[in-house]
Amino acid sequence: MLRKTLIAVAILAGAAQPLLAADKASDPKADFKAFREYFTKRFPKVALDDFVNGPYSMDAGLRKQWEAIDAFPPYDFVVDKGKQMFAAPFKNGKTYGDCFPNKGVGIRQDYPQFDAKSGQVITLDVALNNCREANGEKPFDYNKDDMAALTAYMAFTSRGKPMNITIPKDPRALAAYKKGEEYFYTRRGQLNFSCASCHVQNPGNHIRTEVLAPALGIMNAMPIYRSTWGGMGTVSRRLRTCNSQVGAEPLPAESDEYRNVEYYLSYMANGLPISGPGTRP
Amino acid sequence: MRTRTIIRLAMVVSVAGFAGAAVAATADDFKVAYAKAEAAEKGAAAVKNRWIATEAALKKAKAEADAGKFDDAVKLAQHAEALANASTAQAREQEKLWPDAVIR
Amino acid sequence: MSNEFSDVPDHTRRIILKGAAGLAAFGFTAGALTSAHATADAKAWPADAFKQKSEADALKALYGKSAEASDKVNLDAPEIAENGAVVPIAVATTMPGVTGIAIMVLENPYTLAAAYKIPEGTEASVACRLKMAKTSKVVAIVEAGGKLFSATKEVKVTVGGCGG
Amino acid sequence: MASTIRVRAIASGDTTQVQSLINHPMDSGFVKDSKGQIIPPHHIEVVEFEHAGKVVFTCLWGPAVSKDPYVKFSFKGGKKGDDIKVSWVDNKGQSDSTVAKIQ
Repeated sequence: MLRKTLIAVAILAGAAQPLLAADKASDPKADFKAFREYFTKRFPKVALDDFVNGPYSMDAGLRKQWEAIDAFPPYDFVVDKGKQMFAAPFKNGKTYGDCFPNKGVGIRQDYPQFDAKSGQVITLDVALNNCREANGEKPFDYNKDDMAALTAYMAFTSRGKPMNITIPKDPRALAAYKKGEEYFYTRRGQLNFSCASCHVQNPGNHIRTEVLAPALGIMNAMPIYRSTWGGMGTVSRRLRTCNSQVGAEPLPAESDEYRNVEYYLSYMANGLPISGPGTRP
Repeated sequence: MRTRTIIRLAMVVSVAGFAGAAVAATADDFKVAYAKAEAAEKGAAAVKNRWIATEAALKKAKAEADAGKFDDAVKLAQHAEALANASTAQAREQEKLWPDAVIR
Repeated sequence: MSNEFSDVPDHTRRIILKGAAGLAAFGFTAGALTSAHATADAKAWPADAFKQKSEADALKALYGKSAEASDKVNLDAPEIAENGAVVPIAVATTMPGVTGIAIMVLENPYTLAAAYKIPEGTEASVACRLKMAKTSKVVAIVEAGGKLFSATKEVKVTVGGCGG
Repeated sequence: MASTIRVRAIASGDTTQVQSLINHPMDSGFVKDSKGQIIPPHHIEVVEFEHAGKVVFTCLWGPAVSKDPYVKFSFKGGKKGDDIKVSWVDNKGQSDSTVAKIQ
């Protein structure tokens, strides 16, 4: 009986299919316009640059607490640690700064990037590990504190700089963008939620105890210091938590899907200021 | 709508999975049931949509079998198989449906 | 009126400006380490008061008396804590002769959370961040002119601050 | 070793506002680690702020004060360029101190 139901579901799913993904040509510029209009129309009282402050742009009570905490934020120590790590030379005498333009200062807004050589999206976290490996150092765990501290410091040096993501004229770059979009809108996990279920359809609403952040500008605050974690966490750590929260097994940190969705969301946030490292409940 | 069906399905499955089975199950029954569940979960992994609940059921099934409780182990394996199939069906369905959700 | 949060008119601008200002502040405490010799006096800690499990007992252990409610005690605490691990609390009063401020969280395992000594010349105003295990009344105590005054506010906690 | 103490002291008129953040776990003694073992209490007990040889503020803290604790207060008499001395001691007898200039 059970099996019959399954088959019935499958047939049902296959039959009623008005739209096909292939029908829609990828047009990041049009996506960008529609995405922005959706949020600004839905939240006319939220200043555009304020979306990067996530749930605090949606809830006055939360905002007041955040402002009190952010006046002297607990992540100060993490940013300082990141600064020291960033300046400390590798065994070969080189530093992280040697791997990046402008010695790595004030460049966080340019990530993720599409890398023509590898044909893949390179996030800041991946670029940092590439830098380590190129200099004979072991890569950091993408979910752990060292990577969080480094990216927190780099974000800090980019505070206020507008997100600046480019999609080069390369079909692979467009494909990565499109894959990111697909990942964002695809429902998954036992709860049958997509990223968009929470961060497009329900920003500002409570889910269990949390106020959901809007998808617009959500990457600008990364990495984030969460009171729940009692520490700074990377983009990978947050994405994996998102997956778990909807009953889906998390993917490996910085897997294609995660890098692509970061690429997509960051492109959507182009022009909005970097606010990372952010604080979140 | 259709997406909801999958969730309901998963619930139905969990109820059905624990009902019935009058005759005591054996280690061989478990092996068969577990192999089927594992195969189904491989399918879910192939579409990058494993569920936490499936992994948990598989793990628990194995633990029950190790403890010699084959009735429970078989039921859990069947439960895991149904969950894995539901997650695969969800992924296949979403391959077609996701563009409907995109902000236009 | 003193309000812990009212001096933040334009947060968006502030957070952007802070990037530069905060960076400049890095390490300005580091060089000063060598000249520091004063050490806080561990004996000043009222161990007994911090072990009490009720407002009355904690007050008795800390000040040896009970408090009366007063609208001159201004307790600023959120209605709903964003996370019980970090709940910003501010206490202030315009009363003269203030010598101490204490904050209690009645539903925490131990009632007394923090106490502050206010010598002459220091304002009767303090802001800090506390952990709350669950939804609870928070009580601010002000010691002024040898008497105790209190203000109470309930803070809802949906995510408890005691981990687990 | 970087200092565990951050201080921002700003003079305005005859009042100096002091904010301080201290790097400390403030373990309450009620939290278990990943292995299910209780993490024993480890928290700051006393913080003292000194200006011109006089204690201007004392914090007495229990385990309910948040991790990386923060405090803000104001006192009269400080001026730009003066030293503010901050020191803390915790329940394990560990301590730290620093001196910062009033801005």
